[in-house]
Amino acid sequence: MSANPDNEISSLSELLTHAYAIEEDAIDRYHMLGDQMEVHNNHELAKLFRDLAGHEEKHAAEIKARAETIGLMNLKSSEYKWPDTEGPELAALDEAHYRMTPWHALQMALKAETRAFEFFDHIVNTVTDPEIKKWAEEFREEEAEHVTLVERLLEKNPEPPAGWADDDDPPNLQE
Amino acid sequence: MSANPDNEISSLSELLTHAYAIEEDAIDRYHMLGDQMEVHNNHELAKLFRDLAGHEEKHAAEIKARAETIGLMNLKSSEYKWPDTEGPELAALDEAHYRMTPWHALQMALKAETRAFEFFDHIVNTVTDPEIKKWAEEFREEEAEHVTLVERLLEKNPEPPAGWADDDDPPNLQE
Amino acid sequence: MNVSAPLKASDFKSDLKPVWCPGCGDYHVLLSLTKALADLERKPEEVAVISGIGCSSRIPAYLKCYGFHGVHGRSLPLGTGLKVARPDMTVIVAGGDGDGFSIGGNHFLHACRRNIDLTYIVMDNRVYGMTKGQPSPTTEPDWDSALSPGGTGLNPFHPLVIALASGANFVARAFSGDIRGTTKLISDAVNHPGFSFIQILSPCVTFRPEQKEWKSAIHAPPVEATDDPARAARRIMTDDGFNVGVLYRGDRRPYKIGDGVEHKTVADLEQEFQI
Amino acid sequence: MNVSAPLKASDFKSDLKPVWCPGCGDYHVLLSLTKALADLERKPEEVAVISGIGCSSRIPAYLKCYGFHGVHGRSLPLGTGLKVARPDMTVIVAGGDGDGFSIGGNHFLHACRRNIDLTYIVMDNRVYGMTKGQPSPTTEPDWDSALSPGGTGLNPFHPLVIALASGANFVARAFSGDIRGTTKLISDAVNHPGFSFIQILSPCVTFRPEQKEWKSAIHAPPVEATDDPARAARRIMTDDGFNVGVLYRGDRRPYKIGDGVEHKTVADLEQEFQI
Repeated sequence: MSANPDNEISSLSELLTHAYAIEEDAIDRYHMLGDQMEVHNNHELAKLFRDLAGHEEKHAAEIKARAETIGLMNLKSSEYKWPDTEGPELAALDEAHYRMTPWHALQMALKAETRAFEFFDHIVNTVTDPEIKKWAEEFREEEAEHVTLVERLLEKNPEPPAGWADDDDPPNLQE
Repeated sequence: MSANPDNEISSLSELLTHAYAIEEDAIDRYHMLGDQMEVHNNHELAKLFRDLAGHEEKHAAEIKARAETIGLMNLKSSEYKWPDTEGPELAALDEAHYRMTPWHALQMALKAETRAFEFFDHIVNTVTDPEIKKWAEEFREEEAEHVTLVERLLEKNPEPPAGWADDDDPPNLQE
Repeated sequence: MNVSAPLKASDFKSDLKPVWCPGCGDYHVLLSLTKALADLERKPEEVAVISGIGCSSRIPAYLKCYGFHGVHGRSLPLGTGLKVARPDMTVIVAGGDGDGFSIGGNHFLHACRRNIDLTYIVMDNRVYGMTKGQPSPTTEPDWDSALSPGGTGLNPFHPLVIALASGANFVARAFSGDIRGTTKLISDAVNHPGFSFIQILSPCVTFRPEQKEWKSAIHAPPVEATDDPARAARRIMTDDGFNVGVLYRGDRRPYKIGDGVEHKTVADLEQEFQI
Repeated sequence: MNVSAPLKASDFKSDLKPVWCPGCGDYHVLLSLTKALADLERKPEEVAVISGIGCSSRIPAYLKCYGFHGVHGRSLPLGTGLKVARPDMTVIVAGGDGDGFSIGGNHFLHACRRNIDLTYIVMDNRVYGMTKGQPSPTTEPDWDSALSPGGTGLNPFHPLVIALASGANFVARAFSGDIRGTTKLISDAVNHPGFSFIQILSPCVTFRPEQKEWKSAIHAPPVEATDDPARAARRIMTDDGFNVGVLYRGDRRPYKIGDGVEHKTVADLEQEFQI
């Protein structure tokens, strides 16, 4: 419920800590979604979420490497300076569906990557420290690449026709 | 909780209805106390309460006879014009004790008869209708006789020494 | 002479002699209940008094009307079932604080929530009298006794507020010794639609003789009963526990008996089994 | 590098894959709970999560800490017993509205009254999800479904007010989708002494898909949390059911573990048996 838009990122370490948290949260969520799809026998989607998680894992490792000398901070959830109620790159778990298609998963990813882009974009446009600004620009660029990547994937995975969720034996059947 | 001191008795029938209710309530209560004493093997007291009830029963019959032509009203509990929260001649049930002595029972009776006397006394002193006043005077006189009777009985049943309630195996022993 | 027509309070008393301790507040409640039934002009065969287990739960035996002395804490399900099956009857459920708030606590919550048209009377003496003085959910945390040395340290709760939060439609507090007031409250509760709850402070002279002092502590509520449950809840949570009268008179929708029950023909039923 | 020292949220997640429906609010609660445990700097061996039966009650299986998946409605007695036996542990009791308010209603009342230092989380989706959609005590009276045609006609009750009236010491409402807010509320509840109760609105996407709209209905409470239970009760009974945050933070005396327990020698005990 609380948003801290004016709460400026004030060190490189803090910036890296936020960048790393974005990746970690995304990894956790994509794996959570992967688990869900496996449990519900939607193996195509499970693989897609594992791939997305793998992508974020690589990204997280890069950030960790960069933080080698600067160090990451140990922040509590409430100490992060997210512009919104959530970490910006989180896939919206409540949009998941047991019969979802790659198009749905990619829409979730697109939204998450766009929010991550906007998070760094906001820092670029508001931060005063030139070094933080420079690094934020780099992260913004990476997120822009992710957005492009997801958009390309969406070209190959168009929106399914209506009725994609139809089920002859739906779980909500009351008998 | 509600008291209606200004709510004047306005007919002979109403006066008789109150007088009769006083006796009926007293009969019910004395029998209730008699039952209690029988259940708790206090037979001396049981007999005393039955005697007191018998006394009131005679009195009630007299009132009923008097009401032969005038008639009694059918009042709900809340329609009676008692000066206090209760009917005036009620023995205070909460003062009962399984080892109570005749002195205690007569104290209860004395209090009840005195309150009944005061009820009619109040009517005598406040009512405007001369006939109601005359009948109230008669009831007051009868109650005065009852008070005298109980006082005489009290002379023969003096206050017991302290320790009258002592019990080697009290009901409230927690073990 | 027209004394023959309506029944009197004593017509609702059975011939059984109560085994309550002399001085017990429950004798007063018995008197008030019989007076209320006379005032309500009910006939014995139109009334059922249902109870659980405990001293006060013996009350059906002492009444001349239908009665059921049920199992511990289960008086409200019995009363609910009876009222649903026989909506024409006046159903009064009665018992104590141990029976009603401890083992029966969940039935209390859900009976309030269902808001069936019955009256629930709890004779609250803040102790298990019948089993020799264990603390109940309304016992003070520092009540010291052989069975709770130094007191339980547990907070008593607010049954009247729990009733309000759960959906009861009429909430009142009474004092057993105030027979006239209690008689009126019982009549009002029976006449009010939906679930009516009266907490009657009824002293236990044997295990809590200090409760005789309640007589001088009680007083009328400083304000009229409200129809706003939130306001009633706030008042009750801040009062001294001794204001006696109607505290809430609501217009919550009572459970309509027969709701959801469709009277179907055999043909209707057959249709349901078509694939 | 100093990332190794404190545990992360993911360190509290077990390897078991949840069987909840994709989209279920309980996934959010699982995330919030693991984040809160990380924020609280607890170690898995210092925490126990106890549940009853139902979808949400599966949560201990998905956590890496001590856990107990108990019987229906009995999570609070289990949690109470554990906390009394092991006061050094952080005890969190979790479950759903069916488990906690229906069969478990009486334990709920009395756990609040005892005010033991533990945290009770109810994931409230106003339906029995696991058993395919029966109405629960918080279901709207007009919720129409195959199992409750036309709705039950029963009023839902106010769990938060029942908690207040029963003696809970910390009362909050959360929304599962607000992970940051829920994480903070869980941390605050665990840190607050005595019995803490959080009602988490957690949508059931399968039987109550309309609850997805809760996301846009929730808002912060208009005022700060109060320490006055009467005021808190009034506010909750008049709010719209969607203000999310701490609603009451009390200083009611928590049950002191060891109260009334005297440590006696054999000689002391022998003396008690002298006549």
